[in-house]
Amino acid sequence: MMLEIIDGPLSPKEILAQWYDEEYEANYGAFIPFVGIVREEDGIEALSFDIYEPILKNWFDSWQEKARQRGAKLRMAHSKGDVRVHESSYIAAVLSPQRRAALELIDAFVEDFKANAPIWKYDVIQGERIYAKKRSTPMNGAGLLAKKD
Amino acid sequence: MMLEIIDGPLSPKEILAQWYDEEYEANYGAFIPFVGIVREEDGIEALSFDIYEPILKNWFDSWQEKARQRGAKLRMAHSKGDVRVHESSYIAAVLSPQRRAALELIDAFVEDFKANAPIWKYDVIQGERIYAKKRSTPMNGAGLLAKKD
Amino acid sequence: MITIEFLGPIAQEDITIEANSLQDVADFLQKDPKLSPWLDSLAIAINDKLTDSLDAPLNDGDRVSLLPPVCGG
Amino acid sequence: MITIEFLGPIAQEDITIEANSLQDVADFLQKDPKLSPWLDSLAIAINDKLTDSLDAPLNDGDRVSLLPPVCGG
Repeated sequence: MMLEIIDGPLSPKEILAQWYDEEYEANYGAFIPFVGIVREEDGIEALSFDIYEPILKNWFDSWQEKARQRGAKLRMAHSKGDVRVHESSYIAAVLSPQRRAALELIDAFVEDFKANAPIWKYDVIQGERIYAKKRSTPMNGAGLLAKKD
Repeated sequence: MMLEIIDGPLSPKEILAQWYDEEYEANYGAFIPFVGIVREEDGIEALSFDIYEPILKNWFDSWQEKARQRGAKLRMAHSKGDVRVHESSYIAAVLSPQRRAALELIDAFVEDFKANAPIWKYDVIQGERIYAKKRSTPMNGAGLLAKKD
Repeated sequence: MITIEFLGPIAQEDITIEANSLQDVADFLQKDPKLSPWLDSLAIAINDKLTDSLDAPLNDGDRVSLLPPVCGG
Repeated sequence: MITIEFLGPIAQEDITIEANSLQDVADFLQKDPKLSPWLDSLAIAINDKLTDSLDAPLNDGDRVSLLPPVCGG
């Protein structure tokens, strides 16, 4: 599976090792993982995530196709549920024959992930789960139902 | 040591695991390694590298300072000597509180590395070590001694 | 009948209504004071496919999903 | 006396010459048919510090390093 949804925190060392083992003989010249780690800030104990998997899968598949057209490949793992500070909730990676394509793809993929992957984040503070509204972004095309005739 | 020179191929899984262990509690939100893997192409058996370490160290230190000014940190490992196809010769990584700075730094760092790190590459073909002249780039300021008065 | 599904942080059970297009869904939700403040920021999917047209036709049994602002990672 | 050091793929032993500036080193190397084709593409360091000025003064015991085109990674 190129897209993995995991209950609770990720295990970055195991995931990076597994991806490397599975890909290193495929003649990609560049392997760029992005590892997201929950920062300790604003008094949070953890972050918590909801994911809507059917649309996440469609979103990921369309990116995989973009990567494929450049001879590259994407992998991604994301947590659902709670992830404590200093644990990892998100790992994405690009594999590409060429350095330049790899650097461009990881940047574009991670930015579009933040803007359009159907994942909702909550701060966990004193056991309470609070939607991180201020840090959230309306997806592309949002606001359709607010339009008047 | 944030800059490691290693005889022969790197061990990416061990290096990534070690860096992760050493950094994950430092409250960086993003960890982006770039892993370079020797591609099988043009009949090469291996690549081989010469490194001039004093100037590499100066170059790396100046980048570390640029990263520090953005609250970020760089790490790098590179092989000297021979590295066979499908083995890794180069790993760089950025650690940063913020995603955007991390993505920008890894791109700029890796590109400047290719252009200005004092490392020379040779193709190893049938045991012979051939300078990869066509793929090499004159460093910033090159050509000084060709100038006439 | 179509089903309206509220994803992520919108604390709201599914609603089933008669609707022939997304415009009908919009008209319905704009009347609900608890839901109307969300509408500006919601993306819309029909049967798990995102759409950007209010004229999208709806058929009996369709599922309309409302996706509030996201923040993965 | 200063030492000229040839790094990477230039197959050439160190050379020791009298020179008061990089210009003297340039004049010397431009006369060597084996080395002159490299000059267009060489970066120059004095005592491991890269320099971009031919007027850089040289002192007795200095080491001038010549760095051909690079390709790490």
